[in-house]
Amino acid sequence: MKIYKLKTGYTELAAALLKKGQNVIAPKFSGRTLLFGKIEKAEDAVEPERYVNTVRSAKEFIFPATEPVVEFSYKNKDVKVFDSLVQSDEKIILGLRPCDAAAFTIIDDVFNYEYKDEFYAEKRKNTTLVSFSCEHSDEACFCSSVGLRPDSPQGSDLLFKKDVHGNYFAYSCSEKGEKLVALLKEIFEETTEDFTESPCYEEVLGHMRPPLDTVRIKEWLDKNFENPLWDEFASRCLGCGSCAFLCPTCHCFDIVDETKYSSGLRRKNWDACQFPLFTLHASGHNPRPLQSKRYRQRVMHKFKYYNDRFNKTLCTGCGRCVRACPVNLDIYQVVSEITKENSLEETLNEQHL
Amino acid sequence: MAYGYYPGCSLHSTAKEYNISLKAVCGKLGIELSEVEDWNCCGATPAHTTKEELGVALAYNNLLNASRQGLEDILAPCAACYNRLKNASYAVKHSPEVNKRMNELTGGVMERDMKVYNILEFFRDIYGQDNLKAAIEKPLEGLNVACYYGCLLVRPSKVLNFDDAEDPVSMDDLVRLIGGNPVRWSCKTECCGGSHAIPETDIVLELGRRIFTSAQAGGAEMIAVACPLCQANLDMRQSQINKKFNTDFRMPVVYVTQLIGLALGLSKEELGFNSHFVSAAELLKK
Amino acid sequence: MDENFEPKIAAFVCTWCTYTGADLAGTSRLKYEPNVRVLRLPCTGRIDFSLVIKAFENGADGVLISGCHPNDCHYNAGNFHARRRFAVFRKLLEFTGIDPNRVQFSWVSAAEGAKWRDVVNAVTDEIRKLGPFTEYQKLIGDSFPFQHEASETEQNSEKEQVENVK
Amino acid sequence: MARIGVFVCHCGENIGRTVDCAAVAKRAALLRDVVYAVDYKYMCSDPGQNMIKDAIKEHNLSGVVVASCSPLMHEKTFRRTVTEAGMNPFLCEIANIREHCSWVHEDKPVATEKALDLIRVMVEKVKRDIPLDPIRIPVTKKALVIGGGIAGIQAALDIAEGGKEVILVEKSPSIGGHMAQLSETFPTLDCSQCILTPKMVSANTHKNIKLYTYSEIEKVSGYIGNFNVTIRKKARYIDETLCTGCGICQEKCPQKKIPSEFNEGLGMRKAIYVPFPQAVPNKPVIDREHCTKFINGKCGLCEKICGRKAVRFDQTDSFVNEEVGAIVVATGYDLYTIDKKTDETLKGYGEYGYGKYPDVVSGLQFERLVSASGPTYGELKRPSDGKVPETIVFIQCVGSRDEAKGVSYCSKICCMYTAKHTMLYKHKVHNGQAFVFYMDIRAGGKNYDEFVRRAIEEDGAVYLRGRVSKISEENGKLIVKGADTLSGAQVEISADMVVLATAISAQPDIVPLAQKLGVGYDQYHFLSEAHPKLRPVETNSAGIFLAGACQAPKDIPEAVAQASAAASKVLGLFSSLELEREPYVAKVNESTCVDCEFCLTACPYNAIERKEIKNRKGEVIKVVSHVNEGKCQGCGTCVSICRSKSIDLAGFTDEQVYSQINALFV
Amino acid sequence: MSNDKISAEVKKLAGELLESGKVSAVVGYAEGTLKGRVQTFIARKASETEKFIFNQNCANNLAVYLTKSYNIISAGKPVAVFLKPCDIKSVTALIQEHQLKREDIFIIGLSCQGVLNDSGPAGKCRACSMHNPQYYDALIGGVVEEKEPEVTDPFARVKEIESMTTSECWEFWMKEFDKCVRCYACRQACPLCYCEQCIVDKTRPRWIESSAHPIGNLGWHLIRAFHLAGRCIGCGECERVCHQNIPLSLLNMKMSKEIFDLYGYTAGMDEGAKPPLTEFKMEDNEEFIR
Repeated sequence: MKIYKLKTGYTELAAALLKKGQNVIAPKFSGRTLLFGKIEKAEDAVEPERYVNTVRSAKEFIFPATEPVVEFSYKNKDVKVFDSLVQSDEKIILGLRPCDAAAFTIIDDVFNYEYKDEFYAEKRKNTTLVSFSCEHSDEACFCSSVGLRPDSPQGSDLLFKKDVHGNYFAYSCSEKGEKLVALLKEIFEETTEDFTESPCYEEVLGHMRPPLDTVRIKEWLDKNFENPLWDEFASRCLGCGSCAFLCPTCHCFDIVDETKYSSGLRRKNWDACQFPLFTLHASGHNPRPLQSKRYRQRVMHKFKYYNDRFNKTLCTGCGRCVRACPVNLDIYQVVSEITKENSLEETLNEQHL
Repeated sequence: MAYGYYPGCSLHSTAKEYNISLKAVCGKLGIELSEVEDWNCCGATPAHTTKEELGVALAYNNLLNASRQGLEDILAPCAACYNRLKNASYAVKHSPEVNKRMNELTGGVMERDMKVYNILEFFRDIYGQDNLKAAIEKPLEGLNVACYYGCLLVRPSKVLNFDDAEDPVSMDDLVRLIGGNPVRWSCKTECCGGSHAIPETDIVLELGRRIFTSAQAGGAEMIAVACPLCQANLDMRQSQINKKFNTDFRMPVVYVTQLIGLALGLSKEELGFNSHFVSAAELLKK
Repeated sequence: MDENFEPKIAAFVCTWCTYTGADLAGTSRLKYEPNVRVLRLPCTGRIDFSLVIKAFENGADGVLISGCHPNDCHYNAGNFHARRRFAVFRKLLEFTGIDPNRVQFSWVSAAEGAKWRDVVNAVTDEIRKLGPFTEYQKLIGDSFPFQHEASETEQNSEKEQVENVK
Repeated sequence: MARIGVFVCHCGENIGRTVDCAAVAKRAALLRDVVYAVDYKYMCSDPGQNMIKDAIKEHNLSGVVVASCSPLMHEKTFRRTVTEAGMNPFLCEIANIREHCSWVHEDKPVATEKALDLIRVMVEKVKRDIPLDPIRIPVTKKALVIGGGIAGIQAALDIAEGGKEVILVEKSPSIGGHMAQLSETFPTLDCSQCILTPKMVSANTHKNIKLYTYSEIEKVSGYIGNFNVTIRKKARYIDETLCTGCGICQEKCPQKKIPSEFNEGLGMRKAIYVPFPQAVPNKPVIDREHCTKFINGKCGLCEKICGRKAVRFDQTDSFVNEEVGAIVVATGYDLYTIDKKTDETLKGYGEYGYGKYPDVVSGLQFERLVSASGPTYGELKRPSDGKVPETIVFIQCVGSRDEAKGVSYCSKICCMYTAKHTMLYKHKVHNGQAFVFYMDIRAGGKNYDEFVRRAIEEDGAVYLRGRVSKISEENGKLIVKGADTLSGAQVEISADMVVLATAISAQPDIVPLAQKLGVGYDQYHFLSEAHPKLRPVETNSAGIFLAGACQAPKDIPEAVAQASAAASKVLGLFSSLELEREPYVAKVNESTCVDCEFCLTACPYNAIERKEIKNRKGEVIKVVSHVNEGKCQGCGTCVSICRSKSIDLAGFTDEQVYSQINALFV
Repeated sequence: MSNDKISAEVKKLAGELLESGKVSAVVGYAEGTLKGRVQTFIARKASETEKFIFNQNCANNLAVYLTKSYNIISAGKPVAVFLKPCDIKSVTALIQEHQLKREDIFIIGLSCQGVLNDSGPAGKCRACSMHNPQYYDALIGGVVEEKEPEVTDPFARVKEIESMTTSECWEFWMKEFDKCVRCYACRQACPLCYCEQCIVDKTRPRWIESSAHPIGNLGWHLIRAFHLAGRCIGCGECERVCHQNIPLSLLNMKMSKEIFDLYGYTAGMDEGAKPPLTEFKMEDNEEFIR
């Protein structure tokens, strides 16, 4: 891992990239909403010190909300199918938070499991992730509970940190990162200074919610597919897709065909396990007929199933679901309860023994 | 609130007993009349037979004056005045071109739609029959009256539209209300000869004869009118008719306001009964 | 604007009045603009506002809804319901930036063949003046980015085939 | 997979001239799911229909599109054709390339393109057609006839004779209607009551007829074959079962100054009365408004005197419900109100002095004056002084054909009855002279013109073509001033009596009834027939028929003819066990319906009901909307109102419309 | 009355209701995990009622939990629910649309001084002139004085959009709709979006594309707005829950304004009224009809 000092500020970095003709995606305001978007002018890119995180994660640039996968047409009794619609331009995502960068490393597993999702893979390959360590957190952040930190390098091609004077230092974590530094060599200089243990990030860490015990959580989940607690948690869930659609690691999708008279597209669309439609069978039967079962699925998937299969927790603690939930159904709070419950059970078990 | 009052020339001259009796009645009933300031001739028949536009403009100017004065409605006791004012109001309301032309001619724009009433309409719809009935002190005790409307009061029906043009009943109702007995007769809306009174006396005499004949056949003791011209033609020419046709009509022709006044307990003097050619005095002794 | 622009207009009409009125226009050999494609429904009451959205999504430049005059409805009241529905829906379209003149409404009775002709001509004219509904068509293009679009339309190739057959 | 056949008709030159039918067929063959397409000169001809039938079999077609004239023209024809080839009729659709294309466009390429578009859209529809079966609904074989005039009586008798039960409802105390008031009838001069009374009696005694007099329709619900009618029986204050019709009560009643409705105000009646001697039923009613007992509690003489104790002062209106399968409306007419001017739009004829001069009477009053059962027992005496009139002026078109003061239509019967009046007059007063002012003489009908000629030539009526401007009274005479436009002279006739042939107008209270029945009416409130030429007896509400002058002015033969026609329609309807209807009805998807009941509110036919879905234990687990197929007429308003798209309309389903829109512009 | 005092009152009342067995559950608010945010909370035991609070952060319209899919209402016993004056309009509308029976719920009416959102008083509250519940079974917080709303024209925002040109309107909305990811939080939070199967989830035919592309998004927002026309009572939940900050209330308000102007109808005021788009008057406006 090489370390480079950035000789300029953030805006100049964005400007330099644009000048080199790069396709730059960075947080910018769309009305009142901070979202990742294509940057036309460097000034539009909001400096990382001005935000905790974007409303939506960056996953949509690699796994879009809707994406054509197959095109078909009908002409004079002749049906044609075009099934390689992979479209991917090289792009740089700037201003990412470590939690969002890390998310890609988590879902890489599932998109490459058994079948390699070419739509995902191609974009992932063509995208350079440039993250900035967090200078602030808010009440919803809990990355430290899932093994991350405000300055975790997982997933980043280039990770920026700041020294006490406000200078940016880039940690190149991959070839793509190196390539980017090389492209902008006039504003980077290699250095040996290391900010891995920067006290500033320790302070951010200190303000975060206390870490969770993911092992205990999983232990409880292993045993409690059926538990009245699920009803208690989920009775107030409205069943919207806010949590899933904002989550950087939620990766479920639906396949729909959209047809015009003589042509059509098969599309891959985001889907959310909180929707009743998610599991509705053509027969009319729904194996997850109640919101409690759907909510259980969400927690199970994040803290157990994904762990069972890939040995990872499907959560980066970015806090988006906590912030967006209309009824403040806080996943951190839910798994904390689980941990308490688990301890209680253990205590009881011990007493029985 | 004061009602606008447009007396017109007749009520200041030949028909002054109409004016006197109306004012006396209004005074008794507490109806406040506010004479339209600077009123001019309504144009009567000569104006519009000369030029339609002139006929409308003369009347329109009066409406305009009244509206400037802040009045909302005008009582026009003379049938000809009523007819002309109502006609002007109708014309400007129904034709934007006429309206525009009138604004040009008179140099004024009317701010609101002026309502024009005749005496019958006034007591029926504005003052109200119930109110009038309540104020009656000396009902007419079955006086047989032929209610004579003449032509200008009810025609053209499209414009005036306050009573049936062919068989009007508003005066009959009024007379019945004040205790009189309106007789059934056929000449309610026949022509009295109108403005032929001077140039074509013969016609007027013949028309008058018919009216008197019918009234007499109907059992009338007097004729009630609401038009100065009708009153003049029938009252003034009655002796000539008698002479020419060798008849012996002695039928007082009185204004309906005079009858109302009597019913309200006003004296004959207060109501101008002294200025008729055919005196009603004998009849009213009863 | 393209001088030769010919608008595509979808017409949703009721069977009993407007469709019959349009039949009468035909029987009377009245001539009118060919831009309108009529879809027959039992009653204007059946015409859901979604049909209008769908017509736009399929490239219509304008929509015409037509049914029986008030009190003439074969079903007593369907047209009254439609009248309310579209009075409000037009306001929504306008609010979201869709020219409400792209959605026209008329009463054409079974006896009004000439009125049908006039309505079709007037509506065609008005939509023609408004020009192609490029805003909506851009949305269609953005949403359906056909890469392998059979570039020439079906009709063209049909023509070719017909030529070949000949 | 759909297998659609497209059949393009040239309609001779009608389509072929502007649409290249052959090219259209060739291109249609290339449309998705079209397996066969062909063009032919006349698809509706036998060979054309056979082509369709053969193709269905040969190509195993699953649906047929005929591109031809309007579906309103030949949809039935082609649906029958496909049925003959074993296909469900509702799998055949028509693309209208004649009325909507070839006849209205001139440019051949443009018309050809449009024709293909229309076909493509219908192919998309037919692919999604599902086989439907006509709906069968049971029929209650009992009819309701509203109105007991000659039309209603005739309809009731015909239906009853056909072996079906009839309920006859009449609002006045007796049946008979206006015909009972007439003295003689044109053109034969039969005595009106002589020919009517036997029919009235049969209507009362027929085993299949149930008579409700002094009754009105309160409420109507249901639909063809299955109407439910509530009838209000107004209180007669007489127990009809006890009353024998002896008439002693009427004789003794001290209230005797009440103008008789039957005599058009020319005679008086009592407060307890039978409207006329031949009334059916011959049972009196008490006129509550004029009865002393009701006014101040005194009297009660009738109650005391009635031997059967049939008088019931405490009686109230009662209601009966009747299930019927068809309804005949025969509510008749009223006379234009010349004197009352209740209606702002009718200006009246003040110059004729009707209501002022007692000797100016209406035609119907004249009928009473010359009727043997009238107030003068048939002796013609004028109302004012009982003098026999030596001169009568008849004025026609009083109100009719006069938009300024009356109505624009011709009342149709006045020319004839005025001629009749002049004859009746001449026959009664031999030295009398009748004058008739007329606009035109309209005497179309069997023996009608001959009848008018007779009035003029044999009975010496003087016909003056012109209008009357004024009637005045002078010395007990009526001075009629008018114009004789043929001679160009002003005429003045000194008459003893004037008879006004007033216009016929609709019943004043017909509108609420029409609304209860769901029957349309015109600007003059005459009820609307389904089609002026081809369905003159039907209304647009299935199962409801019209008879007599409620539809338009009619004379007796016409009214009777229409009544019999309505009766035969009813009997036709009753001849089948079940009714068949096009199956275009709405259907609810009970799994997604959430019972917001918007469709219930919006349905113009009250065809949507709440339905409870129960589990096996009988507990209600869900409430949904349910369409009553018998009531649903298939307008589809509910489909548009339903947010969750839980209702669909057979024949015009969401999927069909959706795919049709998709195929509109390609 | 202070927040603490009101919270104490609701705790007490909720406790009593559950204790006495008068209700089977109480739906209310509890302390949230984020500043300015509260949780919705359903208590079924008296012991849980300690959690209940009420303060200016209690923006959620709890009437949504009364719809059938939540299955909270079971036969026999009513469910108690905290409702602010505007939330009660939703209840009125739900009763009007046969989704709820009045006797199945026990309304804990809360007089309300307005709720807060991220940037201060919520927009709807600034134009609110109904601070006391229309009806209730128990009233918490006493009757407060009705005061003139700060914003006198509730449709001011709507009028701003109306004053823009057609193409400006189009641009404005396309930019807003572009952000939509079709999470349907707007639908799920709306008490009146109670359909078991939303039209957007229907596939045969698919009237609205479910994809988050411009056509799908425009279709969804038009249909959502129109399906609520004459029904939306203006609780503003759709806009509040939209994390993309799409001004959804504007569309609903526009519909309310038109329905009022055209038919004089205001939603949520009368449970016996016929919904305006299910009925008609002979004299309805038809200026737009040829």
